[in-house]
Amino acid sequence: MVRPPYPDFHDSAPTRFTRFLDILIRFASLRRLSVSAVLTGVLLLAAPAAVFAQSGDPRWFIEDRANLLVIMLLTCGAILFYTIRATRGADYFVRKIAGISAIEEAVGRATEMGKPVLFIPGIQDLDNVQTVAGITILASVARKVAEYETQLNVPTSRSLVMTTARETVKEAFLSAGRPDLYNDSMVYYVTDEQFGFVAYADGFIVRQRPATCIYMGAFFAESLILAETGNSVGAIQIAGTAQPTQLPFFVAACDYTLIGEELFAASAYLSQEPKLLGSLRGQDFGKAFAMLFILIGTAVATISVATGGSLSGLMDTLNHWFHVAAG
Amino acid sequence: MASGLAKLGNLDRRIIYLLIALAVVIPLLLKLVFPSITTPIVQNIFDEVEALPPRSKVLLTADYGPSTVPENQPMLEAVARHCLHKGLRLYVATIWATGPPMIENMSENVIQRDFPDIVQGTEWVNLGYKAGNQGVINSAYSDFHNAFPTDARGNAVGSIPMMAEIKRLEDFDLIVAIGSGFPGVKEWIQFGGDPSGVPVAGGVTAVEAPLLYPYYPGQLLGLMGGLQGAAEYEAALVTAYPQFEETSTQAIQNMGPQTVAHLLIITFILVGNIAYFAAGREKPRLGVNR
Amino acid sequence: MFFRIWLPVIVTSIVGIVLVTALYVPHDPFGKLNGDFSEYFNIIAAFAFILGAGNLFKIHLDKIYRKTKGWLFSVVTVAGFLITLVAGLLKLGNTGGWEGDVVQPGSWFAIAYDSMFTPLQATMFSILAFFVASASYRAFRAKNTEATLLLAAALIILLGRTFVGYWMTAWMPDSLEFLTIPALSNWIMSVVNQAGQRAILIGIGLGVISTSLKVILGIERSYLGGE
Amino acid sequence: MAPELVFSPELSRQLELWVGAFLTLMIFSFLYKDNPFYKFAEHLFVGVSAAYWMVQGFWGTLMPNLFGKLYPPMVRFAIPQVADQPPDPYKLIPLVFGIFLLMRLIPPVAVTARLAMGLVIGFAAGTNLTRYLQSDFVAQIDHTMMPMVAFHPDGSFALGASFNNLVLVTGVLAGLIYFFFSAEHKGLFGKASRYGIWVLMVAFGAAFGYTVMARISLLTGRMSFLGEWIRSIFS
Repeated sequence: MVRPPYPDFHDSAPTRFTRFLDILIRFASLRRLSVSAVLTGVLLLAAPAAVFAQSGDPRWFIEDRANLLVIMLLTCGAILFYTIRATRGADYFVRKIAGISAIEEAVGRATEMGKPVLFIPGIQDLDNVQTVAGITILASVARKVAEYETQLNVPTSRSLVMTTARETVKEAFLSAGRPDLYNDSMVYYVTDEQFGFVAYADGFIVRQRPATCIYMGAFFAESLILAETGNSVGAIQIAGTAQPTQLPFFVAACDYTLIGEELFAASAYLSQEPKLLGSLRGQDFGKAFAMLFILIGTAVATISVATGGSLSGLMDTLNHWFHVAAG
Repeated sequence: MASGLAKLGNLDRRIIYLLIALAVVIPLLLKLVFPSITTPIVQNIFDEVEALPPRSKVLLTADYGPSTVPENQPMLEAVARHCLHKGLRLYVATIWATGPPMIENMSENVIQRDFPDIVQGTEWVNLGYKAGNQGVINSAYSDFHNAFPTDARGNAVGSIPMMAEIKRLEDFDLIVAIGSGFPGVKEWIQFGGDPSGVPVAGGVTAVEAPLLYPYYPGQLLGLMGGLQGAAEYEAALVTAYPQFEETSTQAIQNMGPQTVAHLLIITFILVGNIAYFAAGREKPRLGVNR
Repeated sequence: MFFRIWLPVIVTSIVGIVLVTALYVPHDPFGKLNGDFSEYFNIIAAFAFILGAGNLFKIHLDKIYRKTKGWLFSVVTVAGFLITLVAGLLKLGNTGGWEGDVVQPGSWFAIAYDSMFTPLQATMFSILAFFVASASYRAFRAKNTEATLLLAAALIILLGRTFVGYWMTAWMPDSLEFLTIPALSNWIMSVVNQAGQRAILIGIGLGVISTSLKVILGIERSYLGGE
Repeated sequence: MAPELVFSPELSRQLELWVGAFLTLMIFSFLYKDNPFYKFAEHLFVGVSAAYWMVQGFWGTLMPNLFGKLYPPMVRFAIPQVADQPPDPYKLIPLVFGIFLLMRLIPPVAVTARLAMGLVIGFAAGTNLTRYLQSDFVAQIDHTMMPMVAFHPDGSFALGASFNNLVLVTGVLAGLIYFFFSAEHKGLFGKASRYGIWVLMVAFGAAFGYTVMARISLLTGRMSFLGEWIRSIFS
């Protein structure tokens, strides 16, 4: 079987041009070359670490940052602790998130109306945490879609996102017992260009009139265009993003919106994956830590001001603990 | 009556488009200008520049592209004009690929027009663009010459007289970051101001402004938000130095259409809601409640 | 498996751990590596531009070659790309010659930038003004308490950021100064907005810390795009 | 770089005006409906912007920071000022990784791009961890520890400032409670979380107002440009 020369492209029929390129490279057996190149790279990376001679900063530790180190060890330690506990079988509760319960209903509605479900996992690549969260949510949406035998459409703006999303959807259909319903054309790459992608998605919404639109991931200026167009065809819309500038548009124009951290929580909640649930618990520890010290700090500051400075020494200590020192 | 109002809710969007276009074009044609009043968050930046002794070193960044010129360019030009007028040394740089032409335009509008005698290399320098986003700030923090080895014209920074006193980021007296997204003012705070202790002032598009308020006044000296922020800085500048009234009122003038368009959008929201209530508030379409 | 997963994860961990350590230990090798890695990142970022352009070129050439629907538009993309690229790399028409600034006014590259890139990018964004207006009319409805709060805050800000805000409540006596629209809009921005943004910042900050930690320790590997 | 290739300032100014104006109108035509003119402009934009970033990356970073340091004489023709500096062989490292990244274009060896991705992601993770910890976590806690009562300089009680501090502190706390996932939002906790979502909604309203501002400013900019073009026709 001839491997498609570049699986990124949504219609991956090999062309003569790329087949030629492919053969050329195989001929030069660049594969073996690449292995040695990799090893060289690692050696090169390690090399400068061995160079101690440079005249630089003589300090081995910035004492003013000791507080920061303690806070970092505490938060990171908590995240790790809960992640490890969760992978070893500890069961962690995650509160109900309204938008999540709505998803099943929205998919059901699309089934009744005989119209497709549109899912957009944001417009950023996999190095953005929000995209990863979006794809995790896609997995459970796809499972619902397979159970209800509805149509699913997932246009993506990055080729890597497409590859990952395809695997995810395929797996979801398999686990729902309907691998026969899956086909690759459900998930496809459009373009990397922000507005090119939006122009496509807009056209899709207007022409296919999906009953349900789900937007989960990193969105920018296009959030408004998508939500507005979806609204104009009367689709049920559920959105989720941690992009604070775009939240107002989703909140106003969509039926349900996952706000900021809720997006990450939803992906943990839906996937029930231990490492996600555990680190979510660790993040909650961080929030509890922040709340506790805000409360203590505020109380001390209030008493200190109200009594004309009786606790100012304690306040200085607290401020010192949370002071971000310049290098 | 109620059904007429309800029908209003289905107005063709092209009529809305036309109205908004008119709301911008008509005030532009009539050259409508409203007074601008400087608020403390902008006045702080003005006062800081005002208080710096002559020959202080100010890093001014232009981290935006043509799409936000109407908001950002007046900020860049007003701050540059103010700094040069006060005899401060101005270092201009960008970490946006689209930034260099913005600096060129500033140089044309400010330096060539108002300060033709100023010498590049001793009083101002254009350090140009470097790729690498926040990484550039990070490396400028530890070694400025390493991050910016040449200026925009390819001169090695070692050969530029005014670069002699700049070794690390902390050698600057003030950073004024003008930006419109990532990387921008937030990154200059996180990677520049916070670790080095140099005060950072910002100028951002209106979209970004609310996100930066949490850093003010602790980590951010002051903030110009959107066209209004730019107009406020111009107002402060023109009040103190009336000789710039000819050249530095770009943003103040553009606030005319802005005001009319705001009023129109407010009307849209109100009329839209009246139509919505006239048609009878619909129940949420899904059973669950937030 | 080793090359696809573990080697990249090892590189990630080394770089990540060095950078975190450098925050506390400025001594070499950490101080130097901190600067070095930043510089490597900057250079690789420049290579990423080439990668993006290459990807684009590949997709559109393929469309042209196979004459898929709309292939003529792909010709436009490729032509625009090549013209700008050649003008910029060869510094065509640059009065400073090879040593001139690449965006030297009057050079072909600067003209391509000013006549094509600038109007296209700026107009694309300004189109959003129309969408904002249409959304204000059609989507921003006081559906419930939350939506009503959002709308009320938006209206006050919209008024407060223009002269009309001053004018509307200028008649108020000084004792009620805090109820004028500019004062209210300022209050929303610096008190309520600041509280909301700060809560979001702390939340997302923790999310980023936790994800970065998992990435550095190799627990989270989905960025590698499938194993 | 023959002199005849140089455009006169007047000609380049005219080109900017006319080409720019037509492209602006082509994009605006989308507001009526999708059409070939819009598609033309959109595709041109994609091509020109990709090339623009590539050129800036080349002249702004690769030449001075990579080749100019790896082997300075190589860039003598363009950056003569750095040509006499000593070469820095360590710059081979980013060069190799950069080439790895480009390998993604060539499927049989695309796997090496993962190494470059590893470095980029490692850098992003390392810097993000430390900076978000400092600026978005620790510093934000520090700035929220504020007294609930405030006094004027003359010693009298400042009602307004005290109220503001109260709203700010409780707003941050309630917002954090809303983002708390390990406990059911019931009873007092649920009430606090509801207050939290209200604070968030007001913040979003503020953000919405500002976004409207930004978009209108951009439209004003484009309209002024079209005005300039029309004036130039008649003058």
